[in-house]
Amino acid sequence: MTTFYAIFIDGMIYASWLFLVAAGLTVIYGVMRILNMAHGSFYAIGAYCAASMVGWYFSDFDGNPYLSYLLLIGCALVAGLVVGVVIEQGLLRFMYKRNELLMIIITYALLLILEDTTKLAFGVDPYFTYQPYALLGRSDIGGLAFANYDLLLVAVSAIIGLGCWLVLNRTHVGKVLRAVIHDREIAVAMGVNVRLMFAGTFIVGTTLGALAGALTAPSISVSPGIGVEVIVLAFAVVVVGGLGSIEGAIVGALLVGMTRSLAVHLAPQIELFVIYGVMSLVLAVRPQGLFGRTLARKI
Amino acid sequence: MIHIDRSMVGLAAATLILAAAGGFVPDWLAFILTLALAKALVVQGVVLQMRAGLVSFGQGLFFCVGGYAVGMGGHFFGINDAPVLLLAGALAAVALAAVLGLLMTRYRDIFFAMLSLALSMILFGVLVKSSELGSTDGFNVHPATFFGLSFKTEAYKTALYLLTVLLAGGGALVLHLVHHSGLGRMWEAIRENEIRVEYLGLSPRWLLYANYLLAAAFAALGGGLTALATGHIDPEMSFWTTSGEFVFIALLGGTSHVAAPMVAAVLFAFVRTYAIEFTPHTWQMILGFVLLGIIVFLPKGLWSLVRSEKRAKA
Amino acid sequence: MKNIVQKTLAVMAAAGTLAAMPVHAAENGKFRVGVVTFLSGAAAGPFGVPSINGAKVLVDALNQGKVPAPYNVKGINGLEIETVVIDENGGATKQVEEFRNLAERHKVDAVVGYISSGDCLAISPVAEELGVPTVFFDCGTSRLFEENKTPRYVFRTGLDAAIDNIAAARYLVDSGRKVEAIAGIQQNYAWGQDSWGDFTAAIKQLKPGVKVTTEQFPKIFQGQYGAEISALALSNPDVIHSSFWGGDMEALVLQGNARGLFDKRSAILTCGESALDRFKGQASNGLIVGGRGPFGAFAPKNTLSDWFHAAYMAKNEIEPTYPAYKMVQAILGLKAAAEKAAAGKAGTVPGKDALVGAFSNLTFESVSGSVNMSRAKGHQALQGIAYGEYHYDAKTKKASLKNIKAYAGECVTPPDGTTAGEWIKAGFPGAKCGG
Amino acid sequence: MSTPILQTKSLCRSFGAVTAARDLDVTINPGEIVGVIGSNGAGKTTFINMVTGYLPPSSGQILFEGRSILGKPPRAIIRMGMARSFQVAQLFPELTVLENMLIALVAAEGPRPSFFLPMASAKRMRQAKELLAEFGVERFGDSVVSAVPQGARKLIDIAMALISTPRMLLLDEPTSGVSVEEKFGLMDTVMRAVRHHGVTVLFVEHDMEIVERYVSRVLAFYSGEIISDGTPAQVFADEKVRELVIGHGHGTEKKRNMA
Repeated sequence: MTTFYAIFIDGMIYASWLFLVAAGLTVIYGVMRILNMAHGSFYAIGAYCAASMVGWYFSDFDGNPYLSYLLLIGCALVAGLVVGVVIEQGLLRFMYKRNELLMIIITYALLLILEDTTKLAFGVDPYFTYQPYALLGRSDIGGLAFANYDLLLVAVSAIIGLGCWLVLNRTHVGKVLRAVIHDREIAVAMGVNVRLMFAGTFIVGTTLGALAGALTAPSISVSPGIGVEVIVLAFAVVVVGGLGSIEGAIVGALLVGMTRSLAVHLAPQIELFVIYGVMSLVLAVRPQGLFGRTLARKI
Repeated sequence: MIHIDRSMVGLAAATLILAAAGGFVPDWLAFILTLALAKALVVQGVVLQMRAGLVSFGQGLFFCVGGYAVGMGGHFFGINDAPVLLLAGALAAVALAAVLGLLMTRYRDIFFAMLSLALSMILFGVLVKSSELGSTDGFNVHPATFFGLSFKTEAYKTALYLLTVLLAGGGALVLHLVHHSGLGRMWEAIRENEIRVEYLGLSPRWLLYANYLLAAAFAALGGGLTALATGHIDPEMSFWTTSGEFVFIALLGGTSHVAAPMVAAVLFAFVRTYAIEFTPHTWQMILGFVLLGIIVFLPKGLWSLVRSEKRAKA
Repeated sequence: MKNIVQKTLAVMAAAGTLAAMPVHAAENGKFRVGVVTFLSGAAAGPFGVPSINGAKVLVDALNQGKVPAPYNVKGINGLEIETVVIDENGGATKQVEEFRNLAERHKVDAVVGYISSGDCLAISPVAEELGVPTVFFDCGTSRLFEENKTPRYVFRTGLDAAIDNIAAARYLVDSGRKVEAIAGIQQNYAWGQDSWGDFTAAIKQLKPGVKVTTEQFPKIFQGQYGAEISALALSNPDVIHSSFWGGDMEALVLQGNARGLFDKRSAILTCGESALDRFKGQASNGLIVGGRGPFGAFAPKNTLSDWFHAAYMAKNEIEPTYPAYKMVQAILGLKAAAEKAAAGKAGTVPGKDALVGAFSNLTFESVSGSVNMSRAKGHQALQGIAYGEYHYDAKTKKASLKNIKAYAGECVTPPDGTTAGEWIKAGFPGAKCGG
Repeated sequence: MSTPILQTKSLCRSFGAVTAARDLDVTINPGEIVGVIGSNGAGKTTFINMVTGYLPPSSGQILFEGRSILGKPPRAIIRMGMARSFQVAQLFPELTVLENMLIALVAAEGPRPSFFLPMASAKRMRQAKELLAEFGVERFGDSVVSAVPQGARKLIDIAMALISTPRMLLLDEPTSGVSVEEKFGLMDTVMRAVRHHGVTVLFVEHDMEIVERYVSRVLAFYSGEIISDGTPAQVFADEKVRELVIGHGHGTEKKRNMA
């Protein structure tokens, strides 16, 4: 029975983390049709900024420890904004006419560049900024202890998911965005400022990536290479759910998270294959992902 | 029926020059060229797919199959002849591709890229789990013979270099024919407009299936040669970053000529080696800028330099 | 057609010019050493960078003649040491390529390096083929000398990973802990799989009837261990063993500690030492950590280690961890061997054969005490290893090790001619464990 | 009486709530030149798409020369002797016009092209050039398709369809996107070629002038149904047609992209 609880809660926690990591990726793809390989680098930059600032706050300040959460989120927002603006304005906006596959390669080049840039900026020593993680203590659920920070992450993740959905489906901006998603040319004809929409979307996407990194930073040791590790995971989630769909990312994250949790508890030997297995299975049955749309070509 | 054109004569000449150079160049250079040309074979396959409009982020799958076939042939089956091992690798890859191709030919664009990535990562997972095959550490490949002849250290490297040059050159010649054949041009037609190809009475899936199998065979050959050259194989061959490198080189060269992947692979090897040497901490960044530069300034790859020159003259 | 021929020639010419450029005369009056370690990727922070920093501190001091005796001769045999640093990241194929560059283009006199076991296995035959004296400072695979049975140019001054796990099993049993049910969490690659195999085999020998409750193999660099921690906790073992290293290990300790995983049971981390100063209060007191030999916090106090500790702290303002000590040990071994081979002819580079001849079966002083190259036909260092308990003092904010127990090399190392696996299964025949 | 070349029986197709074809019974005999008229969304293109296997009908029968083609993919139907052109010319935009023709010639030779014999054989080059000349577009031979004017693209599209020597050709708005000055010239060229090859033709057209001038029979579509079938004079005189189809401002100027 406890195992059952554990599978569920562990699955939820992992799924919420996966969603955090994948949200920015799917938003950018949905609107801009860019499968952003550099997404992991935004995650890493967010994690590094947050870890270094929070580490500095705790070592050089004696302030209220709870303020560190604000710092954490603040860092992510600033980092995401700066990186997003620089990359969008400095590079991507000149590339929007290029084909979808070439955009993957462009962002692959970005990934290579950002990996080393992060290393130059933050060094290779790990940042171990545990305070925000340890501060919240733990709760006992069904005889098993869970870190409150992780449980809180589930809520944060749900809020972000809901937020994205509401913006897309219940606001004017969302309506315009959906028009852009549906048909870029018609949207332009209708007077939508697509360039502005793209810039905004990209910045929101990078900020979501940085936020995921910042929120993860307190529970890990932030070191080189963390960005590369999350890319493929995020890809898997997004592809399973359907590229560019927020609902898809939520469902994809839940599916991958729960399956992995099941594997860890019941068959740890197959854990390594779970993610790719789920991805291949879903694609084999439903090539466009669970929530993806197929567009029949008009002739 | 087969018309011998300037490219073919040029390729044959270049192959002979490279082969002859084997006697003069220092060992380390011969080794870099061996690895680069082996890689070029894999990239030929990636280019083959790109000409049909598909980008694979999982060509490492067949590269790895070729490498492991060579390693396992020596370790478990007592086969030690390089040509036999390479052939076995290519056959194994084609057999695997024949199965996977049934699935893969249903996909295009990003879905093809992602599914190919997933499949190669599954092989990676299987190999990591196989402790008999050394898990992530992999294992060393037995020195091979060449058509029954065995060579000592120096001569061995030269023999391998020659074999690689001949396979890379011969492979390029064959592909040159393929690219200009009815089938080869039909792949381009699919990239341009699949629906039209269907309405010309052909099956795009069948055409792409042939493409997938051929690309797999080339990747396996490259993998086998790489395994023989480095004397070691590990699951990294199937990791997605390895496949990413192949795509990188393919873009570097461009898809317009079969010589492009070879030039690009050699150039890539040098850029990387010197980047690692002069800036050991930021070599990836240099590769990143090179890639961006190519995309921005030479969208059709390095070979477009040659092409545009030719057009200007004409 | 002209284009292709021209292109081929141009590329080859360019390659030739580039190639000619960095090759200085090999006899420039310096002793050239290739140093290969992780400068990027996940292994850079915990291993690569401490080791390269250690190398820098030592090489600078050696070149200035500032290292205490017996290493007070300038450089190596009076020759200034020149290093060529290469990033180990990028896989074994690339490393073989770079090794050939080091040997044939840079014409190095020796190579020191390699953390990854896969890289060591791939490099070993190439080093033998090219005849380059090569010192592996860290990689721990048992297969190194099982596959290279007659080593000539390949040496390893670091310890076989089997030793870590045999000693870990001994420490657990010797400290009188409850060891009836054990669980493991290892990174899912060769290192983790081998470590767990050796550890379970050893503990079953020492404590027959021990039960394995769960074995978790998460993907390397996963970073999130929520489900694994639940599974470990639910299986309720007496002991948790992990060979995690680097960021993964730190994340596991942090996440496990936050959930009380280590509260009621013993836990042993074979690579725990490298994060000693980062854990702070996040690792529970009593956590057993190892340092892969008598390195880092386990290093004995002697002139050399005191000097190194101070010099490293002065330059890097952080405690040197075990990878730094291991790198230094490898370079010191190389220096000792080269100087012995030169046989008093100061200012010359000894022949490669003389160098490796002098290196085999050499006993040299190191930051970890005396090192005896007495295994694998004189090519593998025989050294002891120690484990201890982590303790953190919240007042001084300092971490320290308690209940350190050291095991002599003869106690935990399989004799030549038998593999670690066979030796463990046979019940450690011939082990000399003293007291 | 000879077997009709194309016959559909109670052909139906709907997209969600929209009905694009309702109980279509069409019979076309060899040698006929049939025009299909109807406002946008009347189901004309859907009809062509179903008949050539691109869209499966919801129900009904399609017979080509008496044989059912239901469930067959377009490539199989093409090989049976039917061909089509497209509203927006479906060519290979980054290849030259000549290469486009050569590819079609290779395809016409069989479903498994050679992997080593060059596509541009002397024989095919000659055939391709002849065809381009027949359609009056030989001057574009070496241009890349994307650089060729609309009218020429439509001609090339039709020329490619004819390479497979079909017995029936379906033309989807051959003059859409073509300037007023060009359209009659284009249609003259097409019709000359069609008669030369002895092909039965069904073509969808918005332009009543064109229909009147070239066809022997007209089908008028409205909302998925055929409301009139007869000679041009009969159909154009039909009250319903005048009201629902022709009176509807059937202009090409109000072009919308309807599938």
